[in-house]
Amino acid sequence: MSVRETLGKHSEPSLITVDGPSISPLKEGRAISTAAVGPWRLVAGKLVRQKVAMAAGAIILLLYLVGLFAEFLAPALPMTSRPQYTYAPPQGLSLFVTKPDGSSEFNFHVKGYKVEIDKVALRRTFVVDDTKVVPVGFFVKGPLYRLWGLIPTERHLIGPINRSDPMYLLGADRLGRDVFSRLIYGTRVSMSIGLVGVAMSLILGVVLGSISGFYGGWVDTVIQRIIEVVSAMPTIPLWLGLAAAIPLTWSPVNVYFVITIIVSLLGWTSLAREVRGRFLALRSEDFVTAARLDGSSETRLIFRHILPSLTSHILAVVTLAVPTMIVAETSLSFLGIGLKPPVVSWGVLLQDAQNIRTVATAPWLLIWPSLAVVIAVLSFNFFGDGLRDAADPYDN
Amino acid sequence: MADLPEDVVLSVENLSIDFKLRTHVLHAVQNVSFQLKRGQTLCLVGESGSGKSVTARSLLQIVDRPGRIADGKILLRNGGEVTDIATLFPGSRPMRAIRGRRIGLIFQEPMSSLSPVHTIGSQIIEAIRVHSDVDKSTARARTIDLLRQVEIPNPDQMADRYTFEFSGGMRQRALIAMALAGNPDILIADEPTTALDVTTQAEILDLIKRLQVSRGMAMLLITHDMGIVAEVADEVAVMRFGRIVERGPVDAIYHAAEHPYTRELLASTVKLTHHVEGKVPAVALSAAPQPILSVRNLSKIYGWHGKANALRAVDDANFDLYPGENLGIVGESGSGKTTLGRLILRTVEPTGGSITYRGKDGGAIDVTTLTKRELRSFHREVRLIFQDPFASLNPRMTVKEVIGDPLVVNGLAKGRALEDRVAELMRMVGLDPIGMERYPHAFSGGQRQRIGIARALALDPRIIIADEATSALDVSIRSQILDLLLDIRQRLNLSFIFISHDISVVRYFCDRVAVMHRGRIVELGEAEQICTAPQEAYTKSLISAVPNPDPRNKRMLHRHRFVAPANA
Amino acid sequence: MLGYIFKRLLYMIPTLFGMSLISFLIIQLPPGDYLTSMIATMSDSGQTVDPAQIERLKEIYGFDDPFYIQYLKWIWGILSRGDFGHSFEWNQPVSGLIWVRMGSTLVISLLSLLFVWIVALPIGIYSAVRRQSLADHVFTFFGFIGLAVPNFILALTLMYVAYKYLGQSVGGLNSPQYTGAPWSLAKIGDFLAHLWIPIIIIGASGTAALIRILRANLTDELHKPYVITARAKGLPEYKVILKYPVRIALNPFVSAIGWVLPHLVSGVTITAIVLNLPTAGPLLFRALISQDMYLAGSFILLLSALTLVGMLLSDLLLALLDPRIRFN
Amino acid sequence: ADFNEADILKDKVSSGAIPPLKDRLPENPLVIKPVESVGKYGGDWNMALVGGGSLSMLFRYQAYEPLLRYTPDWSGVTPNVAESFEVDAESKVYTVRLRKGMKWSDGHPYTTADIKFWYDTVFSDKRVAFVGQDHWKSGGKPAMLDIVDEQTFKVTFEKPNGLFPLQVAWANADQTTRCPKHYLEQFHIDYNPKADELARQRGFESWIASFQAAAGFQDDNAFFLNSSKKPCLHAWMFIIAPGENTERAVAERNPYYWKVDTEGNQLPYMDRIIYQMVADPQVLLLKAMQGEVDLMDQYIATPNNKSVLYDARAQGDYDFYTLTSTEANVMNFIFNLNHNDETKRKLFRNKDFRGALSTALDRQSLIDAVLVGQGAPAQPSIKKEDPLYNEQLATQFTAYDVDKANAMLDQIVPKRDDQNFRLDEEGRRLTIIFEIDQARAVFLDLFQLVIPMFQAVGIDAQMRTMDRSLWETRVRQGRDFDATAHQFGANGGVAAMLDPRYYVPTDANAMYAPAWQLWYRDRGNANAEEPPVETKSQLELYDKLKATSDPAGQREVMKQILQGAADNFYVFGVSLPPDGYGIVKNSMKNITRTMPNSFGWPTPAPTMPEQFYKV
Ligand SMILES: Nc1ncnc2c1ncn2[C@@H]1O[C@H](COP(=O)(O)OP(=O)(O)OP(=O)(O)O)[C@@H](O)[C@H]1O
Ligand SMILES: Nc1ncnc2c1ncn2[C@@H]1O[C@H](COP(=O)(O)OP(=O)(O)OP(=O)(O)O)[C@@H](O)[C@H]1O
Ligand SMILES: [Mg+2]
Ligand SMILES: [Mg+2]
Repeated sequence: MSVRETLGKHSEPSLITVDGPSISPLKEGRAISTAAVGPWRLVAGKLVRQKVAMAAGAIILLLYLVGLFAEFLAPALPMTSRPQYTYAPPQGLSLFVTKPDGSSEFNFHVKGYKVEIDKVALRRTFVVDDTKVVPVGFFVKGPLYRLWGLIPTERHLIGPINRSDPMYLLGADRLGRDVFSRLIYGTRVSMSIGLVGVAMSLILGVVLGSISGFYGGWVDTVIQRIIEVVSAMPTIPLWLGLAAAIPLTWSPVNVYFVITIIVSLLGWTSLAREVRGRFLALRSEDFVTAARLDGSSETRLIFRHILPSLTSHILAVVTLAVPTMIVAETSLSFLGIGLKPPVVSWGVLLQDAQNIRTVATAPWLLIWPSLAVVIAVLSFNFFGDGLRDAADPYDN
Repeated sequence: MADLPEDVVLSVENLSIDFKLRTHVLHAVQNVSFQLKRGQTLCLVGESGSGKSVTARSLLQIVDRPGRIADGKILLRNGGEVTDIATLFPGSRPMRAIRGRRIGLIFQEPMSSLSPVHTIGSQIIEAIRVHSDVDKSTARARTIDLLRQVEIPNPDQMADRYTFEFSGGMRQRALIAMALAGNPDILIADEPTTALDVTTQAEILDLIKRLQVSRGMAMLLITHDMGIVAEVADEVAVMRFGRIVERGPVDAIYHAAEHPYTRELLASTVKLTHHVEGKVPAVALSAAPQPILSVRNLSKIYGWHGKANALRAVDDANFDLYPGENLGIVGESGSGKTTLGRLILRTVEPTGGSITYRGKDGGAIDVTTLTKRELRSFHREVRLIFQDPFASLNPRMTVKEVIGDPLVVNGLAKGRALEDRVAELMRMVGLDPIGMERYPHAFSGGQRQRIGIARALALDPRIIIADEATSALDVSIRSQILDLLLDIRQRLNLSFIFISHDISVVRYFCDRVAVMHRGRIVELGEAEQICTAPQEAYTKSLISAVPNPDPRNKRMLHRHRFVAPANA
Repeated sequence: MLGYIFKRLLYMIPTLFGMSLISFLIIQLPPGDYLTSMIATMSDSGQTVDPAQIERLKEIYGFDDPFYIQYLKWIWGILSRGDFGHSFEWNQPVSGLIWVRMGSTLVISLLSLLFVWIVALPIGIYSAVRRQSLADHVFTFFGFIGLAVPNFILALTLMYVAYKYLGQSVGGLNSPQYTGAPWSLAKIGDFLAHLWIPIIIIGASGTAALIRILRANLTDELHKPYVITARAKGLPEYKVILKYPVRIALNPFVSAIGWVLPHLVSGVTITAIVLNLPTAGPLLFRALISQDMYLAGSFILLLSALTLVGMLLSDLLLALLDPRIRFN
Repeated sequence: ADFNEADILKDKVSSGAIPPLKDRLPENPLVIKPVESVGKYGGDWNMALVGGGSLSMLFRYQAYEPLLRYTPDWSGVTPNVAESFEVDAESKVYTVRLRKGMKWSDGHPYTTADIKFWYDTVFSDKRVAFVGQDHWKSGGKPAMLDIVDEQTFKVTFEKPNGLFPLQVAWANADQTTRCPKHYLEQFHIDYNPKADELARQRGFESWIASFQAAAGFQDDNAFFLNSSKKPCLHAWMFIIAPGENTERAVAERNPYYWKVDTEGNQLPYMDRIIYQMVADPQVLLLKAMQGEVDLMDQYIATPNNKSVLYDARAQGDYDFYTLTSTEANVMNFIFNLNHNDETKRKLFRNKDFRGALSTALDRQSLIDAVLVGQGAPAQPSIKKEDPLYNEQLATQFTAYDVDKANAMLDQIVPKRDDQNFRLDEEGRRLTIIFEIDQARAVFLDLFQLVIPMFQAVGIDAQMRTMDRSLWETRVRQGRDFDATAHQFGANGGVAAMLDPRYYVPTDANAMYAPAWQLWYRDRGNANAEEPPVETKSQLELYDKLKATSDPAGQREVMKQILQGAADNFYVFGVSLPPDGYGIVKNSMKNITRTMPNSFGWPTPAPTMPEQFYKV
């Protein structure tokens, strides 16, 4: 840029003539790119630069991969029960064993247990037995499974080299099943079915709420009455009725899928009302009028022009709904319609933990599944947050 | 720290402000220096987008997010001491003590700068009570007084109304009242009268002048109206591309401008005071002498506050608009101009009357009875430029989407073609297409206004209702835009309803002018005639208050006030 | 305004009727009736129930009547005599049962609501203003733990902690020695000592939700020009934020006010069961499970009425909060 | 003799609120021999009820006062309210004598007038009568009641009814001691012409409903709910009855209680029973661990909870007592032998099929995993120590042998599909859906392990859990279910004769044969189905048992029934139920440390709570 300076007689500062807005590259010496990009690219570009959000995204992806390869990743089958290891506490993985002479040697292993049965207290007592070393390996042969129901194989990512040795990295449950493996299998159901419900109530809530708030008048009146009825509707007998109506031949997963859909059919009302409230406030804004005058159809007005203003709220509501849906089974199971064994999901694992016995003596049954839910939810949240920030025009 | 000369209350030294954007750094303000003196007015004029508002905001440390004071000092006399505002933390107590109390700011965009959910009164009362320890009722009394001073009718009632019930000009005045509420020593007025009719504008400027004289208030006035500059400025600084290109006493600037840009500015001002030469009269333009739009007995009553309080925003309006004609609408702030425009488009439902529109095929349709679907095609042909550009731009859409939207929804362009068309439109209104990916809030007031114009032009309409479409533009760009519009009119046989307070613009641009007062069209006639030989008393007073862009001939002082007849 | 309220009140009448009909229908959706569930409980303890006796009971309870007759009888009783019917399970008039429980429900609901707002509002605002700060992340983390761990597990854990480390009588709102005793200082102390668990648990998910939603909505408003205007007046930051953007960000909460009470009555039922709280939720739950239909029906009717009033209230507040929302 | 009473009562006597003790006791009070020692007066017995649901529990603690009650070892019955109870040689006429001077808890005399009132209104008045009280019938006909004098009445059956005394003593069977005429007559139109008005005042439509609610004989809940005004013969009477307060119920000593200890002290020792109403068993568990409950074997005393309860003994200051099991098995696999589906019915009725499935079960590992090693593989049967023990019944098909099971099944359903599941006669995959009441946690655990075992022999076994009422409707009242699982049924002695559900299908608890049991009870019923000969002969044997009144004769017939059951092999099970446990505070005295666990022998009522005391 050329700056020509002339000294003027009455100008105290120098008389300056510039021939364009002054801009400079972001970094010294870098070329100025003036190519404008589309809005989506813009958002994506901003998203990519958010480290936390990207990490969260990576975790979400990872969780789905875990779900996809559950059979391979889990050292044991989720239903295999070993009575002698009921309530076995978690073992730690360690790399070295100390030999009797005091030197240590590399040996990837977990420690075995010494088990005692206490007849009076009716329990097994586990003591880590330092002398029992259970060597652990990668890509070991373990129980036979079919990957995706197709490929029969015995390879597991990790497992005890001698397949009859006990390896309970996260402990065992009350039937002596491996919590780690169950957690891995649980990812599959929890990260898929539950989220369908979130998506459905999201769509219903947004669409009906938007319409109600946008049009007002009798449309609003009708939708509001529907909301009132739906939200005051007693769900418990509905579930009980449904549980009776659904054919027994359906598998528990199918049943739960249907239930999820119905949960979402009932769960949209609060979002709808919130969306409506915002629409009532926003519909008279000038930019909406402007878009209308531009010839936007009402659908476009609603979804393209007004709804983006609710991005943050909707993202927040969705991330809040995710944990609720993942653990919904636990409360539904009170009524006998949540997911039930033999299906494995995080909610089912938590169901198993809802008693004092677990809280008092086997906290790992409670902690790990909860942690799984928390991690999933936090990831969704941080990813959603990143998305929000990326879509926020004020955020650079 | 350097001492300031005795009469200087604020000194800006080598101020630079950068915006770090996605692709580049924008130096919005570069090396700007000026001083504000007690009781004096510095007028900051300059091209739209040259950094005036950013400079003004930086004085209060409220520059928008990516903006950052990169360099320079802002020295404020603080009792015996001198504070460098640039070093203060934005939310800190000393900074807060300066805001409102020491430096009052009138924002450029009056329409969006007020809270939509609080009454005007409560917002002003609060401004009073932050800095002085008075009880609510005293503050309210003072608020009402302030509102009266800024010429808001029925101030005690209006104080309890909400922003959206105020017309553009009324909001601007409310904002002025708010800025004055803290009795600041320095008033920064960022285009404070753009939405005001000349009469009101004169009153407001008078009010400010009085305060300056009585309290020694210093003022930084940012404006595009060279007339106003001539009337009130002691000193003038001219900005362009983030720099002050010329600075000096008002007389010197007007009569011995150095910088080519300053000269261009003045030339444009003069040009606008004359009617366009060689402009073909509208009626002759059109082969068919049938009006394209006829408005009959149109009225709108706002009656939320009960029958007794019902307000006739538009009262029995009648006029015709012929193809290719530019009809100007002038009138007092709050007289119903915006409402009239909106009624024609049916974004506000009329209380009574009819609007007949003659479509391309020559068939007449009654706009008041159109269905939603029919309205949509009507809207394609009749476009509106909003008075409040900020509010009319979707904050979550990039400019490209905003301007492109009408093209997209009407299926006129997409992909590459869309982008090219948007770029072309932006260039047409003098915007750099580089800003295409920015969101509306990242533009200056004038730039936003041009975005609005570009959007209206995108569809090749038949009528454009332009509500204060050029108020935020500097004269040179303004004249360019007006010429552009005239050119388009010529080519496309377009008609304009041009709502404006700027009589010179109206005179330059319009064929006929309607004068509105309290919802009624009080006079309608040839532009030249209205501007030079008005018939009605109200019009006369209006014309008399037009400021003269010559500091040696301050006309505003000789204006006469119109007092409405008692029965109105 | 008054006209609007009146209109809404008028709407309520058919809506309530519709709701009562629908809920009465839904209550009867599950197979069987009160008798089935009664038999279920009895046979659970090893008793034998004679089918002939069941037939007889059916007749006595009027379960042989068609659905609409049962409904009409019930609704007529309410309309003509204010008689909500008889609870089979409790063997007493429904109205007596409902009102007793409503009191404690109200207390707990309001206290937890208060807790939620007191905790969540400042945190939500703080999180929005200081986005991505350490504290924001910490709040987020704990908030989501509160959400991700099912309420009753949280309840069990807290109760276990209270048992193990505080040696406190768990569950309920009073230690056994104070149940039925007149109010005294000691009893109040005991009451307060019991209150924290339910309030934290009922509040946990609500707090997290409120924080997140407030944070989301507030962030959107923080940059609006009117906020900058307020700032330019020289207002302290907290006032700027509290008066302007927070007010607009509250819109979703006001929209949701209609549910607060009904939700606290029925939404936290399982928590209340686990915590042994004498609130309406468990009673309703039992009534629904055991198909004690008049009790359940009346409860739901009451909740519906509360929902309707809540929604009207929320709509009025919405208009008050944001004058752009007007009613015609 | 000299009698003693509690101090609180002495105060009441001196204030004139109640008459002196000798006027309150019957001439011949029942003398109770304390289990350990004579106790001392005072103290509250802290108890809890879960859910407020099943008040039948109260028979266990304070309301077990039939004419005759079971002996503490459940070997027979002993007089209780009745001073004597005699039967004629044919088991047709029973002569009962009440205690002279015995009074209701409000001081009103308890006489044969009350019995007559019960007989006339509750038992035989068609307007209000409830069916039930089957022990008062023989051959479907009600017994005749003859009042001899104020204290004596006779019950005459048309056909021999040898089980009558045993049935009277059943937990909640006897209503004759729970029907105070002087209180209830006001609600009955025949006794009070204004009964209808009274009913309306109480919120009822007619006197019928009002009388029923007041008497409360339609179900146990109704009997106890809001019953604080109803006089009773129990050791404690409610001052705050369940339902009157939803948080707790309180019962106070009955000043007219008619039992004394060996030293003439009027019982009960303890002043009050206080029931906390707890909504969830987990909370009750915590409360018990905290020592807020004095005695508890219901709800919380599961094998799974034992370790936490064990650890908390010091903190809760309690210890355990043993409950000997009275149930036939921990879980019985019940196939629907009257299935509506022709093919399935045929298959399920095949004894070898059931035997094969039973052989496919690895019972020991089930016991290890779910029962913490407690128990021993067994079919639903009589326990070994009992004279009725039948080895075939107990042990057949319990040996785990997959190959044998497969071989047996290959005889019946040889064809298999591509996934190696067997096909039934129609070529459908052999899917058996077990419908389980989801509240039965042990079943759920067992089934998670059992299903793979069935799958290993080519049976596509599946489990569906459901809410209890749905289960009741589908299974107990339906005919479309494939199979289910249940427990209960008795494993010995008197109980086995009264509840032989797995040995002979006499009532609705015989879920394996819904149509046959109906035939037995009601031949005319459209849903009834005549059983095959071998089952019919079982039912005939049971009729014979009922007609027998001497215990030795009864035992003989019962043995035949059990042999028949072993041959029929209706159901199979997993394990003998391990002994249960209960917790009792260390301060509680006179507690029997080992007792049966049953509802019919309402644990621990026959061990006489009235003589419990606290130090
Ligand atoms: N939504 C509304 N509710 C109530 N009154 C309104 C509303 N909108 C406008 N008004 C009133 O109608 C009158 C005309 O307003 P309008 O906006 O048309 O004025 P205007 O001529 O455009 O003024 P300006 O030049 O200041 O923009 C004003 O007095 C205003 O207060
Ligand atoms: N938030 C932002 N992000 C990026 N660029 C910005 C932002 N705000 C302002 N700018 C740019 O800074 C420059 C100066 O803006 P400013 O508002 O000061 O102009 P102005 O002189 O007031 O113009 P006008 O007369 O049109 O109001 C403009 O080019 C504008 O596009
Ligand atoms: Mg500007
Ligand atoms: Mg206007």
